[in-house]
Amino acid sequence: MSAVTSDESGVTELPSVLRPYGDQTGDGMVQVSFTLPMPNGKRAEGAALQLASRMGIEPALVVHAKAIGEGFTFFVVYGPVKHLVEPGLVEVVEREFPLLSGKEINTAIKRHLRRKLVVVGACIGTDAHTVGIDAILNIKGFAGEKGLEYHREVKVVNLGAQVLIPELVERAREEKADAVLVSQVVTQRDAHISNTTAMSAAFREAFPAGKVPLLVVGGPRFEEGSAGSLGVDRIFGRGTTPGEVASYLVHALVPQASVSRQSKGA
Amino acid sequence: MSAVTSDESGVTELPSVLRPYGDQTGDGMVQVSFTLPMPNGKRAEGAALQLASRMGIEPALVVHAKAIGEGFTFFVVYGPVKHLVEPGLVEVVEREFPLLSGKEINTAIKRHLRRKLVVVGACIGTDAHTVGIDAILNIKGFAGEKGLEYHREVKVVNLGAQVLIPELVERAREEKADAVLVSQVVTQRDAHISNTTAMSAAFREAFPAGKVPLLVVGGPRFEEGSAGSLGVDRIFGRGTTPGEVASYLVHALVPQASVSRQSKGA
Amino acid sequence: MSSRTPPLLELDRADVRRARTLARKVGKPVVDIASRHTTVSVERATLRLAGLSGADHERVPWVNHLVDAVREGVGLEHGVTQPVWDALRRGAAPDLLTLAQMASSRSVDFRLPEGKDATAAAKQSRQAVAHGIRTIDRQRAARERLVKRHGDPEQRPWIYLIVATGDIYEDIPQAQAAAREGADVIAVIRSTGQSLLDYVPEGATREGYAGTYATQENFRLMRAALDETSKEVGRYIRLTNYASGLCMPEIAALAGMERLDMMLNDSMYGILFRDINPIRTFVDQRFSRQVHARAGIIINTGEDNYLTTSDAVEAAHTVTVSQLLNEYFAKEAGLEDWQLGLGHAFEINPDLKDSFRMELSHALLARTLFPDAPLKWMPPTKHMTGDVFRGNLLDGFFNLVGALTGQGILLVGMMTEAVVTPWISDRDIALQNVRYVLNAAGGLTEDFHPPRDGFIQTRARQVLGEAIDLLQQITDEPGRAPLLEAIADGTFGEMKRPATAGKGLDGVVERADGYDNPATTLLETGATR
Amino acid sequence: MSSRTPPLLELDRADVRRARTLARKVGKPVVDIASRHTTVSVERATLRLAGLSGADHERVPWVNHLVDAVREGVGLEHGVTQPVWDALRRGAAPDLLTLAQMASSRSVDFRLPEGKDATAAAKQSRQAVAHGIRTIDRQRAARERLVKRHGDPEQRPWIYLIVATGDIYEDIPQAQAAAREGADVIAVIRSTGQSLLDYVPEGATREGYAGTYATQENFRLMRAALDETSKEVGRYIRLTNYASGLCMPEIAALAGMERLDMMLNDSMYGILFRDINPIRTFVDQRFSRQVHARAGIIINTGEDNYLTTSDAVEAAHTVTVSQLLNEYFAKEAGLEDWQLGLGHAFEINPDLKDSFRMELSHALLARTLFPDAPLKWMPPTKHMTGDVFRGNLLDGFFNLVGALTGQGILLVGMMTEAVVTPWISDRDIALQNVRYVLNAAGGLTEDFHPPRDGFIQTRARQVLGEAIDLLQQITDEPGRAPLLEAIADGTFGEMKRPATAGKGLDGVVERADGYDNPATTLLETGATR
Ligand code: B12
Ligand code: B12
Ligand SMILES: Cc1ncc(COP(=O)(O)O)c(C=O)c1O
Ligand SMILES: Cc1ncc(COP(=O)(O)O)c(C=O)c1O
Repeated sequence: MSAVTSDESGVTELPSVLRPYGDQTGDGMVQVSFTLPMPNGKRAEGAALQLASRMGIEPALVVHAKAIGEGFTFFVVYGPVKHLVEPGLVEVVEREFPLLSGKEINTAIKRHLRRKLVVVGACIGTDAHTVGIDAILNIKGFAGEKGLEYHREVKVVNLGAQVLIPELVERAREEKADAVLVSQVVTQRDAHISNTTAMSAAFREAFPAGKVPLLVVGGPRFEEGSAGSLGVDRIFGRGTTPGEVASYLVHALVPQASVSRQSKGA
Repeated sequence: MSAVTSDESGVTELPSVLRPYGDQTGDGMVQVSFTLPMPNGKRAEGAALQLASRMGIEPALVVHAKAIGEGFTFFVVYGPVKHLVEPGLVEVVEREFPLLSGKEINTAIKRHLRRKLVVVGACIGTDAHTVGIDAILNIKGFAGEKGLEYHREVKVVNLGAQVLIPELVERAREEKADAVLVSQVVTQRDAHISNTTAMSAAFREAFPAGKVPLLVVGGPRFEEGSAGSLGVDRIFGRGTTPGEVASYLVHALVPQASVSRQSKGA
Repeated sequence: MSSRTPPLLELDRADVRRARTLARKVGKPVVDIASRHTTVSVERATLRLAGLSGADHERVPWVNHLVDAVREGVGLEHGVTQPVWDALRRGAAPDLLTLAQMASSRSVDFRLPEGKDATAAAKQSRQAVAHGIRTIDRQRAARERLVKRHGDPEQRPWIYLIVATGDIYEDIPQAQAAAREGADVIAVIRSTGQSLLDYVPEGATREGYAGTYATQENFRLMRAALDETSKEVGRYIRLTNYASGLCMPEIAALAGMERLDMMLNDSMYGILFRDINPIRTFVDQRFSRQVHARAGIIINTGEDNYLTTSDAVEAAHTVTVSQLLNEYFAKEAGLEDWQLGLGHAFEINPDLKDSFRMELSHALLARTLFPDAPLKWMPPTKHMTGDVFRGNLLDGFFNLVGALTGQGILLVGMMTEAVVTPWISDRDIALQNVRYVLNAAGGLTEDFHPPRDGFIQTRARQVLGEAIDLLQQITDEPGRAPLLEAIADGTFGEMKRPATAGKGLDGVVERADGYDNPATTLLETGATR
Repeated sequence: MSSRTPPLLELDRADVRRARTLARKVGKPVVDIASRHTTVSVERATLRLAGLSGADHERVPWVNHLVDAVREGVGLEHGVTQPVWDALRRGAAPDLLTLAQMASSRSVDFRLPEGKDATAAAKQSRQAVAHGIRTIDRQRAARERLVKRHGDPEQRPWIYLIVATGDIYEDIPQAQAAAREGADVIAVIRSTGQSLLDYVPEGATREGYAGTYATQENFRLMRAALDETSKEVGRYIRLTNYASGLCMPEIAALAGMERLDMMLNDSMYGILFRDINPIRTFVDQRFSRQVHARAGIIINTGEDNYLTTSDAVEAAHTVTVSQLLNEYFAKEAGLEDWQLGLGHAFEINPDLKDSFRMELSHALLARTLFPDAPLKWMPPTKHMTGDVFRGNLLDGFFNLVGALTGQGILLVGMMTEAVVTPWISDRDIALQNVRYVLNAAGGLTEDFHPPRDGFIQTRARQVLGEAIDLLQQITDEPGRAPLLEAIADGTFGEMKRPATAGKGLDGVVERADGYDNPATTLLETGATR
């Protein structure tokens, strides 16, 4: 899984604590907006200040208060937040694999796996947002990089959208998938989380331990570091490029290759 | 001074705790933006999440991160805040005086003070923002209400902007001011606070106890409830109208009148 | 409608005629196919018009049970009404509901009546269905009365706002608040995935994802709430929902009976974005549009969606082609110009030089091609990001295009487009944005005169030219219905959808010679009994 | 400059001529008064040009000490240079600095030289002052060289951004970041109240309120930093500061010597908004403008300020009147058209119907009246609120007016205008806004053609008509200088400022017959020695 580091290499020049910056070092300034389910008025303004103060903003200034209908008030609040930011405590998930070129990817698979690497992709549940997964899988690609289909040694089966989990498990078995790539874009009421956990549970049930394909999910609103709790091997977020995904797959599924490069990368 | 109430009258229909409202009752959703003095990247994003979490937003989503120059990153964060809002604990500063009509004001002064009520107004320090104090003092007024000058029984001496404190004290003495009205709009580096405290200190030094004119400050960015610590009798904020100020002056300086109405008002 | 339809583009009239002729040529074979088929949903819609509603304890609607039972028994080739009213006549059950309940446990034997039995069944079913049709007629009259009483919005474009909490009881106050703040049309976004359900859920619902289920009861509750608000704000607030999906005909029928005012109804959206079988879609679409025509409902087509998967500059002409096809299919189904809320969208990459003017050009092209249609102008979505400050700015310029090009319906963009389904405050900020732009800058139409052969005219002509070429190419496709081939090739929205695949295909049935559907008859003839 | 100066308004040429003639009639008597007076600041500026700088341990500049001592000794009616160089000639001190230091303890006796002594003092002082003037000339040449090397901004309007931390060492990186993000002009806002100091602070400063002190050293530091950034970004980044205030002549001299590129310099701002005595202001203004003319500095006038105290619709014509007066005074002082950054602002209440078009009309009026001036277009401030989302939208429409009407300099508006002095992120968001509008919609000029006698033309004519009427009224005021009467009456910005009151009045001195100021001579003749 992904290597969590808290090495100081990236932070050496940063102070150990810092604060948000409005227009002066250390001023701690932030902007906040929210709606309270209360009619506009003095009490609501006081409540907004109360909330801001509980968030650590002190003194907070309510710079805008506007009634929305009768029972709601929208607030904009400015002020300094008293919390400190400690960059040294941030756990940065560093890319745990080297970025490979298209040629390196094909060569690695050919030489070390000696068959095509099979990838099955889908949007599951009722999610119909295929643009993201297509960006990763289709030749067309994303951000100037060709998608996985482009690699001679990768076989891509893109099931499209709204795929039911049993259907996905079945296809993965049929295709002898090395990896299953799933996209989840709709997050209201945590749909992405429940769909993903249901999916990973189904795979772990359907395949014998050790035979479960590599499970990868992606989408713009996953929390970094939650792969473990979702039961998948890796998460890819906002702005992922196909090259990253291909390199990761080689790293995770074609051990020889990744070892031979590891020294140079990451 | 102002009556602080925490009576429940205004809150009876409100639940005792509530949360910010995004699109569902209780979802607690807020929006936050700030800049961290760090180069954009994974560590900065982690730091933004750390700050959001210290503010009580969990799980927080960094929905936007943009480098500003090399050493700064701007963030927009969305998420649910775990803090509760307790409207019942909000101390609402209720208006402690009845609102009087122009006629009532003149009559009260004439009948009970038996001389004109003298008001000296100014922007002090280097503050040149006169629009606010003029809105209160000049005939032209504000929000459809005529300013204090309009009242026959009120004598207004408007010293304008950038008045030095000793000058203001001197004029107040000369004019035998009943009340001194001061405006402060510039707040950077807390200029309004230091100017106001310096002003009130000067008055308390220059006048014998009990003879200090009523000290009133106004401006859009004073913290409600800070009159005491600033050493003044009252603060007026954003959106104050001249009628409120006139009514307050009568309430504070013409005791008979205010008593005779008190029962009906507030 | 904006009093002035700007003749600013100086398009070649012959080109415009040519485009329409080609659209008819492309569309006609598909209409022929649609007329030769029925679907489970068309039949269920017919039963709904005849008064059958409700569901079993597992929330499976009675119409589904009854249609399934008939299909199992005798097939649907002749329509559901013949076997059903025959069974009723034969006393298999005292009424339609009981019959459906019995059918759900397969305790009714259906047969295909012949001769006099058939005539009698046809007559009785027609009477029953006519009841539903007259409800639709009454609701249409009621709308006309209410519009007269409360008035239409003062300005064009009408301001269209979405509500999407997933809970009808949260939706209602939010919709009312939005109307008070200036919304003229409220759309209740549907729970994701509903369009793939082959039944219409029942009752008031509180558990949608990213939208609220479209149900008859939710329609009724929201319409009633907005009727109140209409009175309060002194203008008739319109209500919109989504017909598209596997239940398009039924939802259209429910919308007509519950007085919805606009419906999302695109000829290809379900095919392209929901992978619904093309034939199923075209059959359902034709029926649903006949219902909308009768109900006086304005349809909203979905060309905006193409631009979320294709590039808005490169694929601009596919929008035009789709609009022409939607227009053809709509008119064929009986809709009038004022009912054609043809879609288009502000989706060009905003970093592109002159992107704003290109948007103006595209929007004017639609305006000029369809001068009497209340075009629906859709906000930026694809290029919205988490930078909500920039988002609100983009929405402002979107609004400006809407005002400058005389759009009929303005779907209000939200600054949080790339983040969440809209919050209550997002709607408020968005409406404030619209109000500012329309009020402060709307009159700029007076000063907006793209010069002859300037950037805007040239670009519009180019897009129209490309649209004509594409239509021409489609007519050159092989097969009896070249449009189906084109769809299978990925011509629209870069989605490939063969006519032999897709969801809901098994619900398509070729009509037999004796096929009878009293709803279709009443709709096509305009009869009320 | 925008290649195209839109002749969109069709103003009556006779009206325009009439307006200019009246402005001259109103301005001339004031110039006469200015020519008959000097001020402590004019004399101090002269000493600064002669090379006197620095301050005592209490940070009182030596120029102040020396001028005060001369004034006490012999008065300033003949100018400061005669007594000073006479004292130097007499060996009272080895050099100017020592003389000033001695004068600070009043240990020098000054006298008014006569005959040959006078001639010699005049000659030597002229030599000394010419040194400063040549520094200004060299800086102007350096600017021209650097502009040639790095280039001018690609687009018009130039993008003008303010920095205001109060600390020059925070200002510098912020200014550099802003330039990298697209700012073409950086203005360092001055600490509130500096304009009322009757001396120029010394050294690098870190303690301003809502702005940073204008000092020679701060000028130097920032200009050097921006020279570096100019190289980096490949275009010459201009630097702006404020001349207005009691030290206008001195700051102008320092700006010329430190190669600032633009200066805020309005003929009436100090009078109206700082309550500086009118005569003091007009005298100081004339001298400072002569310096700016020589230095090739673009002045920025302050008409925008009027609209913060008056209503932007009712008082629109006062802006025009002030622009005409600023133009007259500027040209009289030797400034050329390309140096006239005349001000105007987007300050109409945005809730007003057609407010955006009215802004367009006003902006076009200025553009048409002053076709060769790089007009400075100021953003909304008064109607900005704590609603930062709306604020960013308004700024976008402000930017659009700027682009559509060919403004020369666009002062970038900030969404936090009503909240705080700009944060680093505010500037970034604001620049992104400008970039979007100029890039995506800038070309809309091609399509923008207000029709003859339409809303925009009519409104512009109305404003011009009101401006002419007001100028006419002013000329009808009693007294030798009717403009002074008008200012005393509250004609501008609703501020009443009599010529006999206001700050700095005691620093005004009527010139005696033998008054000599070598700086003025060099500036008026163009001589370099
Ligand atoms: C395009 C779009 C659509 C199109 C989808 C077309 C299609 N074929 O995909 C259409 C118009 C059909 C559509 C419909 C709906 N949409 Co939509 N849509 C969008 C939109 C505008 C852009 C999404 C997009 O294409 N992004 C571009 C891609 C490239 O980015 P991406 O998905 O993040 O993918 C990248 C990474 O995340 C990652 N990645 C993603 N998946 C995967 C998978 C793997 C394995 C890996 C390795 C990486 C990876 O790599 C990609 C490349 O970097 C967003 C708003 C926005 N601006 O973000 C709303 C949005 C996503 N939609 C939304 C909603 C609610 C809907 C509807 C449900 C509305 C409704 N009720 O009708 C419907 C129904 C769709 C459904 N059931 O899913 C919401 C979701 C709200 C939420 N957070 O829950 C959004 C945010 C809009 C909003 N604010 O309401 N939508
Ligand atoms: C107009 C204006 C100016 C005008 C002032 C003209 C004048 N004669 O007043 C001019 C152009 C001269 C100006 C200059 C500057 N300004 Co200014 N200006 C504004 C602006 C746009 C509006 C203020 C205003 O008139 N509000 C309307 C009045 C009616 O509201 P109000 O003052 O809040 O008053 C109401 C209440 O607060 C209350 N009230 C106020 N005073 C009093 C007093 C009493 C006794 C009572 C009872 C009530 C009361 O009643 C009033 C009516 O309801 C604001 C931005 C904004 N949109 O708010 C910036 C703003 C106030 N200015 C600002 C700055 C920094 C300056 C400068 C210092 C910039 C510079 N360095 O050059 C200069 C210098 C001025 C100075 N030294 O004070 C900042 C202050 C930042 C801060 N929070 O510290 C602001 C917020 C802009 C910004 N974001 O940078 N400004
Ligand atoms: C025409 C049309 N129908 C339906 C929908 C929504 O469909 P679904 O409920 O399938 O998500 C859209 C999407 O915006 C649409 O444009
Ligand atoms: C022309 C002009 N001068 C000066 C200033 C600022 O002056 P001060 O330093 O007096 O606040 C302004 C204000 O924006 C101005 O417009």
